[in-house]
Amino acid sequence: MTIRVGVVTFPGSLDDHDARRAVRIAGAEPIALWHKDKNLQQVDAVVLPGGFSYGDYLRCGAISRFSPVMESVIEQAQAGLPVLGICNGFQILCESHLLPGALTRNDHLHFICRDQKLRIENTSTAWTSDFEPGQEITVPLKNGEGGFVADERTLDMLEAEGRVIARYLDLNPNGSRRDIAGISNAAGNVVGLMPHPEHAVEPLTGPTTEGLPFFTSILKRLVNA
Amino acid sequence: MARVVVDVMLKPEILDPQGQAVQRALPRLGFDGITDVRQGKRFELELEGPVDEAALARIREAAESFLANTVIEDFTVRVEAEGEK
Amino acid sequence: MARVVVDVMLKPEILDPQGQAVQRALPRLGFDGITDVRQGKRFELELEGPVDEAALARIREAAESFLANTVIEDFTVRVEAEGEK
Amino acid sequence: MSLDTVKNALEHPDVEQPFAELGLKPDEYTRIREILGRRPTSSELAMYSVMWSEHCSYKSSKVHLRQFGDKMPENDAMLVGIGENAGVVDVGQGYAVTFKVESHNHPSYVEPYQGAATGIGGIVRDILAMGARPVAVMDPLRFGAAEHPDTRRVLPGVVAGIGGYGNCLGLPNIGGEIVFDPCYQGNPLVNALCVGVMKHEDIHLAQASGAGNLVILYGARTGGDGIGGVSVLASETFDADGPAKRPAVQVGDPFQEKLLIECTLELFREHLVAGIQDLGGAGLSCATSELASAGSGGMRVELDTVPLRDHTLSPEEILMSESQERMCAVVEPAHVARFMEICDKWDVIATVVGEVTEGDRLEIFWHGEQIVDVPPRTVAHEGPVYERPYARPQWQDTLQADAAERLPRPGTADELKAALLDLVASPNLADKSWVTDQYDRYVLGNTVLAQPEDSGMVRIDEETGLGVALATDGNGRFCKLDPYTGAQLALAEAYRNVATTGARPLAVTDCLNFGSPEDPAVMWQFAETTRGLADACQVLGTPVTGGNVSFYNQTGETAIHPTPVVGVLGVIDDVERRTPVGFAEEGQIILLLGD
Ligand SMILES: Nc1ncnc2c1ncn2[C@@H]1O[C@H](COP(=O)(O)OP(=O)(O)O)[C@@H](O)[C@H]1O
Repeated sequence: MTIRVGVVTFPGSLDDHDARRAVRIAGAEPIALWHKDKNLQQVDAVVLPGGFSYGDYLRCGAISRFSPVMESVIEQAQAGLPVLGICNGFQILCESHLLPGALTRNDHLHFICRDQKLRIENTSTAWTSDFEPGQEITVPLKNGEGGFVADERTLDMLEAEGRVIARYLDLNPNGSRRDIAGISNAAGNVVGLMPHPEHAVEPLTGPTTEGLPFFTSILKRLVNA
Repeated sequence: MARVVVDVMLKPEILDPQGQAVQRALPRLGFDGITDVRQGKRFELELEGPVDEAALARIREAAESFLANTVIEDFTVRVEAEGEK
Repeated sequence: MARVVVDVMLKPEILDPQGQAVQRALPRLGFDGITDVRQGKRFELELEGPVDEAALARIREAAESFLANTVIEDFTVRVEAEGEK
Repeated sequence: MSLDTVKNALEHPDVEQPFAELGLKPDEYTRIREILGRRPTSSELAMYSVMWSEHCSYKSSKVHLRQFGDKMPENDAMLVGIGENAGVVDVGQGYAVTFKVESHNHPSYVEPYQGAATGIGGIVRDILAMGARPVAVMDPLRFGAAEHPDTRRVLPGVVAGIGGYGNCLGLPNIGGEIVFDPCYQGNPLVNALCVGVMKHEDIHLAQASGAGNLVILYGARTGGDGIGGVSVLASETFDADGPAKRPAVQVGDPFQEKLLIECTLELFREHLVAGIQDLGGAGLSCATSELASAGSGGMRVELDTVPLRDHTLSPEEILMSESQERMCAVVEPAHVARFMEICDKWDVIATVVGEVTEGDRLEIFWHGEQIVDVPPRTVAHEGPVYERPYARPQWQDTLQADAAERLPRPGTADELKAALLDLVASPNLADKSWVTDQYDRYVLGNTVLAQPEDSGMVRIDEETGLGVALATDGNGRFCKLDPYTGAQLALAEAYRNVATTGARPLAVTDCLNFGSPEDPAVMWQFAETTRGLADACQVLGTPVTGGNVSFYNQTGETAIHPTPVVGVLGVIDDVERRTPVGFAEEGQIILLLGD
């Protein structure tokens, strides 16, 4: 059976094409979803890609979160549909309150693009099961508003429940609290990640291919389900 | 036509890198005696109809659900007095 | 301690893509009757000393030369009244 | 106040017109009167003045640029040459590539962020208008001394503007330059290059043909951006209160441009576009006159249908507005409904503003009254051409006599060490990642080479691995010493940078940044540079496919160094076989080629 992974295109999405490519390289069938369309076409999982949806003009992800497609994504994510938000997608997930906290302006105030080292902290989520516990990977990071913030109680709760799924190593590129690069919801089906694993799936165009397990994880889980 | 202003500021406990950058720069430019700077957003909304309680309630709702992210931001809504700039 | 607020807005004749994006989104979210939205910046400066004319003059200078880009932005400076938020 | 109609111009022939304030010379104004057989209306005067400006008409450079055509090497790859928005070359496998470098120097000095941002926006629309999907950008930059306070104002804004616009558009930045030299202190150079890819059959041209076809303006609303100059006209047409303030600065909206790109590519895919032109400098004046001039018929435009952001704009100002993120398309009537549907899908405003007519005139109406009636070629393509006097400046000999041999050489180990440290620490040679880290180089997932490589390279076909490589180079100091050789060195360096990646250099674009063409010494530098570049292109077999001339780069009487920035495009059949810089593994043998 082919696993069908939907990739949403919002106006201003930029890495949607790349996310579809990563899904394809991982062995699943990418399905293009349109922001004005509530119908998720019965996909098995959804990726909210990177970019500057609606120009990121009010706050990153703030306008997209109200698009028709998000009504369905929010509803189905709450029912267990695996959803991965990358960069702008992570911001949309926080704005939608599917994930706690918020992403704020980088502490150095600049957009930053670099090859970023991460440690995978939790391999039991829908999107990280193909990693080794504690595995260190390098994938591109590129954002202007990637600093993860939440109040202390929320941060403690995320740590205690193992919901910090990836942490920055060597250098914290944006002032994220507790070096957090990605988190999950309590059920582990919704994951948000600031760095871009979809840009690390081919040796030719990425610094590594260490982003691929994010996409193969979902395949395994769905096939085994 | 009337103008309603929505001010949105980061909550005091949230780090404000932009405000801090401004604060650090001010003494270098020769402006002393400023102990803290916070940077936020100001929205000016022009309303078609009268600014009655109902209109203000709707704008408060828009601020709460949309203009501000209340996880990290506070907001205030006020009618701009005639002639105020 | 006193607070001075500097509001910085794009000049009216300058395109404001941010305000426009908000304005276009509002009706979709069910907020009608808003004919124009402009988005600007709000700076809250905490002063050590008293807010006398000299202090205000210095802040106006800082706004003119630093906080606002007067090629495209206008600004206003005002003392925040006690208790105002 | 009164509208200056064609009828009015005939009835009141002796009105004094502010042509000089608009930058027209007396003989140019006389020529306009000859062409029209009457005085121009104020709208016509506005159009001629912008279109005959140095920037739009190339009136001082044309006679020299002809060499790029006259000396063009035999080259099968060239599909569209100089004269269109950008040149197009065949790169094989049915693909064509279009690329061009342009300047946005003066706006970037006034307002660094927006000036640089709209520079990227403008060149991207040029590439889009050819029918191509833009796939990468580059930014050759020149600033004053690194430690000068004004560089602190200009440089961070320029870099943030290029990043802010390019990152938000989703175009990888695959290279550029940052050069510091005091000669650029009051006049930084912000050049921007874009490259786009299409299939051969998708090439589109800027022409309006087929009477009855409709002219559609789409994208952003028109505001008063960048019309500082025409306010002279506005002040005459407005009442006592005077015109509202008109911004000299344009503000970019990269989100709108991203929508414009996706929308336009979808329009192309469905074959709905008969002719297309982006709106850049000179806005609607340029788009309508160029489309009509290049087509077979005439054009009629109802100017009052143009969607406005500012309702106080006069017709003259609407014609001149440089509001960003707009395009103008010529569409067959049968395709209009579908055209509008696609624009609606992308939330892009689209309006029919006119139609192609049988005649050969460009006619523009304002609420039913005719305000423009001109032969479009005289506006767009047959402007004035100058043979400006040029002469080798006397100081050239003194300059060349002051040779490098006269400089002290490091003699001892310590002196050598100090010299090396000086070099490493010099801003021109130091690591540039503090700039390049602010640019997204990964987006689109096809970037094979970017910083710190000497060339950028992008894959254009995922199946076959076909790709293109691009490098830009230029050295104002070499060109000042000897503009003929300096231009050739710039070309040779970019050519080598492309060749060493494994790509085959194919074609050239150039941005010629110079001082005032009215200065014979500058004009000599320009003449030598173009001659040098044309000769070298002939020898290397790489035609110049397009570019840009930027004159009047000077502070007071002092011109910048003559600075041609040369971009070379190469093709590589399989990007897997590219050669990066740097040693790949231990034990490899190092060879030095050349002497
Ligand atoms: N303004 C710029 N924009 C994008 N890339 C740049 C810019 N300036 C320099 N680069 C890139 O940084 C790298 C190093 O630049 P530079 O030090 O000028 O290299 P080189 O001296 O070898 O030409 C190159 O890959 C170059 O393309």
